[in-house]
Amino acid sequence: MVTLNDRISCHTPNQDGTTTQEYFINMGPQHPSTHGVLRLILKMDGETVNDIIPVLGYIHRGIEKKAEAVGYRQQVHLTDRLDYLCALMNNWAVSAAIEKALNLEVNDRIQTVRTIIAELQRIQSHQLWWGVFGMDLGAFTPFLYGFRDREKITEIFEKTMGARLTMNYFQPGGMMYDIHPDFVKDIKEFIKYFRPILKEYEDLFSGNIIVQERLKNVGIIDAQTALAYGATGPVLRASGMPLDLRKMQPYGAYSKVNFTVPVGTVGDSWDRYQVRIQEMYQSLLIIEQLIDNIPDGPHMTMKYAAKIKPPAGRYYTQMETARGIFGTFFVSDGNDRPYRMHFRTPNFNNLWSILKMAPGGRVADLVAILSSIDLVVPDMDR
Amino acid sequence: MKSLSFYIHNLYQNQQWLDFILYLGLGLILTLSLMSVVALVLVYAERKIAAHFQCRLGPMRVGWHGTLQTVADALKLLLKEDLIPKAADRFLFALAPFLTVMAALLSLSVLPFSLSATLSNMNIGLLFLSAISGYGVLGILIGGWASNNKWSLLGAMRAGAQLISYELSMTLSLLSIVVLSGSLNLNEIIASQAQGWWIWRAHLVGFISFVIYIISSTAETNRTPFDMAEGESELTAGFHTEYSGMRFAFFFLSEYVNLFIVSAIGSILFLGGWMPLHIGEWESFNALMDFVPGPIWFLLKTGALIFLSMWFRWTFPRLRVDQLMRFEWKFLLPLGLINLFLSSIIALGGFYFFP
Amino acid sequence: MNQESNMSANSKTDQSASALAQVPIENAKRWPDLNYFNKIIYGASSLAKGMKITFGYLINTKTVVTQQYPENRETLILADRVRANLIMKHNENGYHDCTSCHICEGVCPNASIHVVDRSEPTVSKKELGYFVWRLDSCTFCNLCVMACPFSCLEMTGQFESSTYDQSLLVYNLNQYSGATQNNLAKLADDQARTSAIKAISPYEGPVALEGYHLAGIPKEFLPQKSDAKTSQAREGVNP
Amino acid sequence: MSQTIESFKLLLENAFSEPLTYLEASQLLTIKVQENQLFATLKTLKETLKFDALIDHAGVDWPNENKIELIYILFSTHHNQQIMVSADIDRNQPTPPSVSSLWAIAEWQEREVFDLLGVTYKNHPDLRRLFLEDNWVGSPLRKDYKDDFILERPW
Repeated sequence: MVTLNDRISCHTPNQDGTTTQEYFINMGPQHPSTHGVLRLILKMDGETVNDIIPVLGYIHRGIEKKAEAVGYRQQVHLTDRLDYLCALMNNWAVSAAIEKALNLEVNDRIQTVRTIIAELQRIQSHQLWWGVFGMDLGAFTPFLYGFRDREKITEIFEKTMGARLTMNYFQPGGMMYDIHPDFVKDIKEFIKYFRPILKEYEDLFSGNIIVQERLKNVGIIDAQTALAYGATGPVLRASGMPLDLRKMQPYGAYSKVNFTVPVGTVGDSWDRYQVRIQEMYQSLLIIEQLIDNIPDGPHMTMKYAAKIKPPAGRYYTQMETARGIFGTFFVSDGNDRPYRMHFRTPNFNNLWSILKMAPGGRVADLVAILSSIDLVVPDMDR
Repeated sequence: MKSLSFYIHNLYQNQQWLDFILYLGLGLILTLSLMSVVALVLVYAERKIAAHFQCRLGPMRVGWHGTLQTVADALKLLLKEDLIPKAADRFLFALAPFLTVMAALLSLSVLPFSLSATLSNMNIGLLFLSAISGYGVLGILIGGWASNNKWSLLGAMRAGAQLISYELSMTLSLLSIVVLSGSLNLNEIIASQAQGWWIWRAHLVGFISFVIYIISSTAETNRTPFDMAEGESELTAGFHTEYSGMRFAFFFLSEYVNLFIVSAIGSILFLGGWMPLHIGEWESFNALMDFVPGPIWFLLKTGALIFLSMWFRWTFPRLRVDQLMRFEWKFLLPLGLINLFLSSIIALGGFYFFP
Repeated sequence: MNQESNMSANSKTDQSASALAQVPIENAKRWPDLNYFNKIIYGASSLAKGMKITFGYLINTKTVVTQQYPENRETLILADRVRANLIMKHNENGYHDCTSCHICEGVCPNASIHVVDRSEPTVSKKELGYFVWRLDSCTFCNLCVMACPFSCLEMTGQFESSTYDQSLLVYNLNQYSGATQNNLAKLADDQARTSAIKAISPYEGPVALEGYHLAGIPKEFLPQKSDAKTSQAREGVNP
Repeated sequence: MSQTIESFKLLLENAFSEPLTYLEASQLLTIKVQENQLFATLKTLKETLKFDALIDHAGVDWPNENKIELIYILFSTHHNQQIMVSADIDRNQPTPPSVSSLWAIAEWQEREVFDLLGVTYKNHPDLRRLFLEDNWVGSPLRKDYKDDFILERPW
């Protein structure tokens, strides 16, 4: 079997005629800007990155194996631990997959509330990303501004769901609780608070000449290459392809709302940055359109049963999370546990486009590119 | 009051060796304690100011509003295990922190806190300072190399390239003040600003010089947006990745002392050092200002520049290494050269305000 | 099969035009590329703008959002749905509604709940003995609370449960340790009933979990469990 | 809506010379192919029918039928259609062709399947373990996988 050592040794530069020597350097698994335990082996020439060998698996928890041992109801809480910044969207994706397998239609109230919460989570995820992005570029202050504003949404979530990060809120058939009585009021307050703050984000960071210089024309990738390398979500949209499942295969209440899909024109780090900033504006728009007319109805359409048994078959459902397409593929053999559960996670597929973006740039560019892809490592390793 | 260096000259001539040794020991103790006080105060100030920039409170637990936090940190660093990597060059690894601290120590010894409170009033004080600041790079380079870590080496190489480049424009901006004031002695430079500070007295030249100095001094002290050598998010910690305990504390200490020194030089050259704020012929105003003693003026001006540096650090992101070089060689250096030329014209023609 | 929902609402009959063309797009804003001198002017002004914002936060101390946790314990307001600790509801007499039906045990995704029955020789019916809850492996997913048919479990916001020893995080939630309720019902005298009830503290030392005490320790280092299920290949029927 | 599927099926059938086998027990439109037809089918799907994204690739182990089922989920941004391709391969010597020449992402999705299910792809540029260590023994997602570190549910 081929090992990592073989892979590296076949890259070792030969000494004939070269004046500078390429060397390998380990970026990660403990490195501040890989945001977790991603390991990149860089082949460098001075400060220039010539090649990247990603090494995964430092936080592989065998969630797919684990999923085979627990029932369908318990799958939801496992997805909290994939992309923990989009925990609710993952919850929704799995719940919707199970609902589809059971041929269960959920009511409008559930769909609307799910959509609002998913968009809030998208903003929340992008806020954190914005903060971390600032930190990766060397500015520590945006990091805390991002977290400060994220806290507002976290508090809204905490009131309704009782948890801050791993909510396990969307269940097959509906939601765990009904929304909190303050839910609508809090969200309206948040929207009022956050619009000026978004403007401030742009003044503080986007317009900054150093940010402009660091991001523009760095890590360019074209749409077809990005798609072939598996990129979805903002990474792909920044290259100019408006692939957004919320528009193309509307689910939830997305068919009822008007919004546009921000796309980039060049496909560099700047576009990936700006697409996410504009997505936050769009998410605010979506929430504003839905928040005033949440339909009435029960919050759970399914009678509680400890064991859910979907009919035997293969099921695949996908949704657009803050980072791209999250797909749930499972095979049921009619039992109360899935025969095979597979998660198509956006981060695992987004990662590989760095192989096209980063070579030729500096280490600092690689850091900016990694941050512009917005990776969550537990989602990659599963 | 005689200046201390005049005193030492006398001592030397009268063969009073005991007094000379006493003077040396006293000077060393004074500088060392000044250094630790400066570092303690600045680390606390930085943490508090950074916290409030970021909507936080900063240290609040140790002492009133966390005032003793840095003391506690220093104690912790003293007690920490001192690790030396197995593959490191042990001698150079141990030497590097001392080199950086020594550079800071030597620079402190020539700073005039007031006309009399100067440890060594050199004729070539400014030259000495710029020479010493160039020597400070050596510690970083040696430390990065001796760690035997590729990230450290990258950081050290960046530091070397950056500090040597920015030394140029820093010296150019210092030179324009030297040309204007006609002296290398720090006290004389301050005395030449009795009628007004160089930052505004020499038309725009002094101000441009000041801007160049602030930028290049931020680069000299390795602070954001020019913290290439440390590059937290890129190089983990750059040249001091492998350092721990007291050796790391020395790097940390010298960083803050260097911040104090460059701000002090800035305040001496551009803001009149210990000279009170005097405005032309306003006798009563000038007399009022003279009530405030010189060291207070000096520390106030230095503090303002330190705050400016902290403000930069907690607002801006970091430049990329090639952009940093381009900025120096394509913008700062030409500007500095033009500025030096203009300042010599002003000096020759004597076109100052209040000549 | 439910294929309709996966097909797009705006799917085309005309297959030649790309589906992407129908998505309403909005181009990402791009600051224009500037020449040397404009860049200097723009750069300086953009830096000043950023510095203005941070300075505003510095001087306005009302913007500080830090909460000083142990000091603000009295004024700390927690949302009422916060899930941080599992309790079993007991009434004023020290009884609970648990019938030891083991549904919570089955629904717990990571085996954090273990229900141990007890029975007295005089009564054939089983009752709840230990209700073992392992906080150290609990993910606070709330499934046990939702599953309980008698609503006798509850998640509370009591979040201060750190200890220096993992084994102290194994709780027995059953506070009732008197005679079995069936026997108790036979006692007519209130005095005798009260003396037969003895409430115990929620924590009664680590409960032995038959070797599966700490996760992650290979089996050969643990005392062997005689009736451990052996892992077998699952027989799936290919649909 | 179902009209769309029907017309799409028509489009599918026109692109292939042989008749297609559909897998009924599936939520998506699923084509069942033989191992030797796998690469050609996927190539036609990509090049003729413009399925430009390989959204997902996974494997399912069926020990009692002695086969491993490979699942390819394709997405066409052009038609806004999804299709699933399922291929059964031998469980003891799983050597399907690699499709990394068609979609670059397949290289790593196949490495994942290789890692967890032990499927050895032919013509793969860099077939190494992805998540597990290089010296790991066995394929964890196979149903008969055993190792000492799996904790059985004690009750």
